Amino acid sequence: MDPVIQHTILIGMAGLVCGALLALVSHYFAVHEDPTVEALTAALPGINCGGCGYAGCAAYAKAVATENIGLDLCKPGGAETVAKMAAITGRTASAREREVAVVLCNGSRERARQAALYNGVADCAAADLVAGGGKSCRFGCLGFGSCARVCPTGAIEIADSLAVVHPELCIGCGKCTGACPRKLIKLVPESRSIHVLCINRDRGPDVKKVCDVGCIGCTLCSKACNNEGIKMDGFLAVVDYTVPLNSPEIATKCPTKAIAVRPGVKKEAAA
Amino acid sequence: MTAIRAPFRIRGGVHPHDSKSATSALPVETAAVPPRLLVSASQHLGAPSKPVVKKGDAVLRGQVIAEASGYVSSAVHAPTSGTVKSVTSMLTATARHAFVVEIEPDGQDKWVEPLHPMADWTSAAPRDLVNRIAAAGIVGMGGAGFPTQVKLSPPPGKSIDTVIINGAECEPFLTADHRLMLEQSDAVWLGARIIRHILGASRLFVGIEDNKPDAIAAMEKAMAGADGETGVIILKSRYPQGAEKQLIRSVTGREVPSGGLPMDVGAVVENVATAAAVAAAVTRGVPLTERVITITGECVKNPRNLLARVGTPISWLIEQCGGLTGSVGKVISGGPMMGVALPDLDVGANKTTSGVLAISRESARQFGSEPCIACGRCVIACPSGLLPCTLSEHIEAEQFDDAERISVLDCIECGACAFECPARRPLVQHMRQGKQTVLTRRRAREAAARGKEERK
Amino acid sequence: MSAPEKTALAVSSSPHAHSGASVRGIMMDVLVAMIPAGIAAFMFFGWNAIRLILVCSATSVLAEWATRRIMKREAAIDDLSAVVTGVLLAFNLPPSLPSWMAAVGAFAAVVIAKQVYGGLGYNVFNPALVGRTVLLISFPVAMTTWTMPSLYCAGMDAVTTATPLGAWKTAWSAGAAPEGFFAAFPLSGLVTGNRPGCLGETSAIALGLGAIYLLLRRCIYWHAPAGFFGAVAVISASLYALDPARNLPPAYHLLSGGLFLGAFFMATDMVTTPVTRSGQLIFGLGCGLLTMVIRRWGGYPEGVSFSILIMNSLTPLINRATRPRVFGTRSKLA
Amino acid sequence: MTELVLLVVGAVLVNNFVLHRFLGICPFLGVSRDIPTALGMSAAVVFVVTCAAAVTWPLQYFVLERFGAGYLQTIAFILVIATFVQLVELVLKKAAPALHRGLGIYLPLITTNCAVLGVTVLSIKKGLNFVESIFFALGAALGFGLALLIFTGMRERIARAYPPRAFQGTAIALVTAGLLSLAFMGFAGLVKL
Repeated sequence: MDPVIQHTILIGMAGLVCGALLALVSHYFAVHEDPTVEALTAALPGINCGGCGYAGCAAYAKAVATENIGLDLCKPGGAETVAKMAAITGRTASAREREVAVVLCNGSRERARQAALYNGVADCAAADLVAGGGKSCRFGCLGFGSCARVCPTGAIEIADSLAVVHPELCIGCGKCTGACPRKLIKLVPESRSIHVLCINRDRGPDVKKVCDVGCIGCTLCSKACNNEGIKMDGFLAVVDYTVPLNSPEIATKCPTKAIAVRPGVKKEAAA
Repeated sequence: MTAIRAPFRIRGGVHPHDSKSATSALPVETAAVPPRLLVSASQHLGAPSKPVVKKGDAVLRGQVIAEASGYVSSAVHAPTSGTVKSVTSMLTATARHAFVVEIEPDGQDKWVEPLHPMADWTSAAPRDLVNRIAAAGIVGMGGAGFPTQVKLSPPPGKSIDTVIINGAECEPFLTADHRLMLEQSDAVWLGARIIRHILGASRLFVGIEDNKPDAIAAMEKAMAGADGETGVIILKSRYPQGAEKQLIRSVTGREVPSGGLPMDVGAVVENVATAAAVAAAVTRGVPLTERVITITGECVKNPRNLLARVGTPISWLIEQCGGLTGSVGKVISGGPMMGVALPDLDVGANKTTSGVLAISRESARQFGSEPCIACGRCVIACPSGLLPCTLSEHIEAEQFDDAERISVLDCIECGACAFECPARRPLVQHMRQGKQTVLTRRRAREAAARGKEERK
Repeated sequence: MSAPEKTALAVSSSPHAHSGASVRGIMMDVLVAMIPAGIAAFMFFGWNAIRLILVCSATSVLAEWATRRIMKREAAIDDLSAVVTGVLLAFNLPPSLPSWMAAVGAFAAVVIAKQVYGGLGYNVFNPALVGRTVLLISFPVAMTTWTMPSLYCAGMDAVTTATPLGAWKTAWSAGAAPEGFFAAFPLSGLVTGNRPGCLGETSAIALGLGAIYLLLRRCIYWHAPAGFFGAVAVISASLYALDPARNLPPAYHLLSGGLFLGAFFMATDMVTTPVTRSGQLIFGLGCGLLTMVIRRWGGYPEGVSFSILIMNSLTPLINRATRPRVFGTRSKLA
Repeated sequence: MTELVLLVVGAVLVNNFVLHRFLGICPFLGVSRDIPTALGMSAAVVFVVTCAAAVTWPLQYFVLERFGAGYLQTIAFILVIATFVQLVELVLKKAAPALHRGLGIYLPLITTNCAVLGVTVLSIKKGLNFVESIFFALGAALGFGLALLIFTGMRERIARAYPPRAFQGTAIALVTAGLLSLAFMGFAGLVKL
């Protein structure tokens, strides 16, 4: 026989033996995987931000496939992802409005007072443990950027010892809300543009002592909107994000300029 | 019975210069009542007390102004008679905010009502004694401020056989406990016996570091002829000898299990000042409204040991010592190793404030940001057997799971590591950050697990 | 909050006291500890010693300064670590090495072994040893050309010779016992340093003095050197007992080569050795074992530098394995 | 017996496949993130390499050479190695899913791993007998495992290092690997083969 043919048969035989062996093993060691999980994982954005409360996109996909979890938990994915996932699972779901983070403090280095010189770790959680990093206001932003460090999209900028979210970059995963030791960061519907940038619950005079732009509880804003949209909670004005608030001029009412108008990504009307 | 050397030594530890000579020979002087008292409603570990007075109320000394708001909580009493000026959230001597009752003394210093002295405590039921202690608002006066009545009520199943009175005072500079043992050794001893009686313990020791021979002698004298297994235990002067777990090990050889409490090894530790307060509360019916505070440091003109009312502003205390001199860098509430740097001096002293320390800008420890050079000195210094250098690197890199794996939660924040660190790394701050983050994450994990359970 | 704030107070985490130790202080102690060996080097090898020490430390400092500048990071030469690296490297070089080669070694030590990792504290390998090894591999002839020591610089004409370990190994690879070995290298010469070898490694007595200083200053602990010497002593004694003709007596293994320099000054380098004392002991034992393996069976006559470098690479694993028992736990394997 | 020990020692220390022959660099750099994964990878390599040697040796001498098909060595060897890797993967996926996930893409990559092919080809080239070739493969795999383990330890440390930007990531890992290989040159001449 021609050696070439002989060798071809030889290698072919070897290949056949190996293939058979593999087939046998794969039969006995087969692992069953749910195809929907894979499809769902593919439908998710895959940035593993953890904003849904699960350890990454795959984990959320698995939860959706097996535990009847809501389809609208993926914030970065938005409506598109919800639609895709609904198609895969055959369930119906509607997307929530996309949310973006906002830092409820406007007390930068010039506007808020510093009680003492802080010397230590440049991290908010660490500084908060040491006399609040020397910052007079016990509610305010420490400005060491712990939130910026966890942000997967780099949407948080630290300017003048104050964290500011760039809403156009924010994907609403909410990682920063957990990173802030002072719980200053809140997720709000992206269409909203009016925010009370202060969470200081002390009385007006005490707020005045520590910060120029804090909420002093004067109630002018809540009165201006008839308690709709902005409500008083003790000595603090709080925006009610469930109620529409369309009057940017309300910001001008605030004597300390604690209310900010920040154009949202989408127009209010689109919400 | 004679004083004996502690059978065990602490692991690791450091030997800072003790700097106690400025005040160790000065008798405790009673400070006048200041024109304004700032009494915190959160002077203890656990749930903050609930203020029960409001602006304009007249209060008498010993009147409850904030009551305990849970099992691990403690009452707060008016330190003198006067008028409540305000009840607001303010900075306290722990450099944290809490509700503070501001009192303007009327100068009468009138006690609230007939007090109830107890003539014969030896036949009293332990439960009654514990209630008296709870009513007197006594907390651990060594620094942590754990409510004493909780410590004295071990849950069923835990039997306490050893009571240790902590007179180690291993923090440099502080001499409050030292002077108390010298001047009120009988009160300390009385309180110690009351505590032993409450717990039904057989053994009662007073642990004192060997750099205070006069205190050892005074306590021995007070304890002469005592019954049962009692004695002064002379401890080797080494920081942190006075840390609770380390003290228990030095005296009994038992190690409190990781994550456990002293009662898990049948021991209870109380500070000497706490013992004296217990004696006063039981035999005289007096609530805790004053304590000995050492005001010292290179920037205090005339360092003193003062018996001051709880709530006395730190700034006023310093004034009583001639004020500050030189370039003040830092004012610390407590000792230099575990004390808290104060951003503001207008804060009231707490029941746990054992000292006020003003140090110059030159000696105020500056933390650097140099990398770890792995010298291993922190490992040798750590009394808990941790690797502070590695932990700090993990925490700096935000690898909290790794930090948890190598036992960051076992850190007692004594500061021995940072004291030794040649790179001046802020090790203790890293540990505190790490501990807090690990605990927060653990709670979040548990909450998530519970949530999952519920969904199922 | 109404305090008149005359001066802003500082707030920082406890502790507020410090021992006063600093990285610079430690490096200073190491430099002081190297003075006796430096004097010995000058006595036995004359101006060559000064030349190499100066070239190496100057290049190290310059390289450190330049790289920090290029990396746009804070200059760190005032911590003196570059000087220590330079002097240690010089101690590890044969006296006749050309200056430019020494400079190459110092550059490799500071830039490749240290600054590329981010500087002092981040390096994995001992910089001086990396410098030496790079030179040994790159310039094998120059790095193994030894000169006879001449006390007090008498007779500056360098006589090429061999180190004790080199002579022993060369002879045995040729298959015969070296003639007159013990007459050529009396033990007294090994103790004082009057023998051929690297600049700073020859004088056991001077290195010992420096080591005592470092031990007293708590800059080094006894564990790593003890392990190193112990392992070398035990292994060499066993080998000698098995075959006295073929193996050097233990005293020669302990006193010749770079063992004193390595054990006291490089196996104790803080950054690249374990942080626990038990780990340091293991580190030393491993160094001793590897040194003896390379000396006895390897191609190189001397294995101290290689063994320390290899153990450097094992340091993270040793650290992991020798974590102390945490207070209140039963076993460290918890 | 002594020769077998020397063979193993030589393959582990002197002619270490990673540090001296620079084979298997891909998993060396890829799977050195944490110690459990590195150990798993090492175990997988030990298994695959040893089995590959055990199968390729008879394949070479009893099949390929008998039929005069020695020129097909590379193809035949890759076939056998690929089969074994698939086998290991299937088993791991079932028996140790966590390890399987940890190894990720690197397990299938052993298929085309030059270290495995290198070992088998080298042992034929050296003219080793069957037992020798198995020990040689074992030594080579252990050497790979040793290097991987050491490197993983260092990797965890250099992960916290602060190199200049240009050196961050793989660059600093390669520098470290180079220095490690420099250190291992000390073993040169230890075993003369």
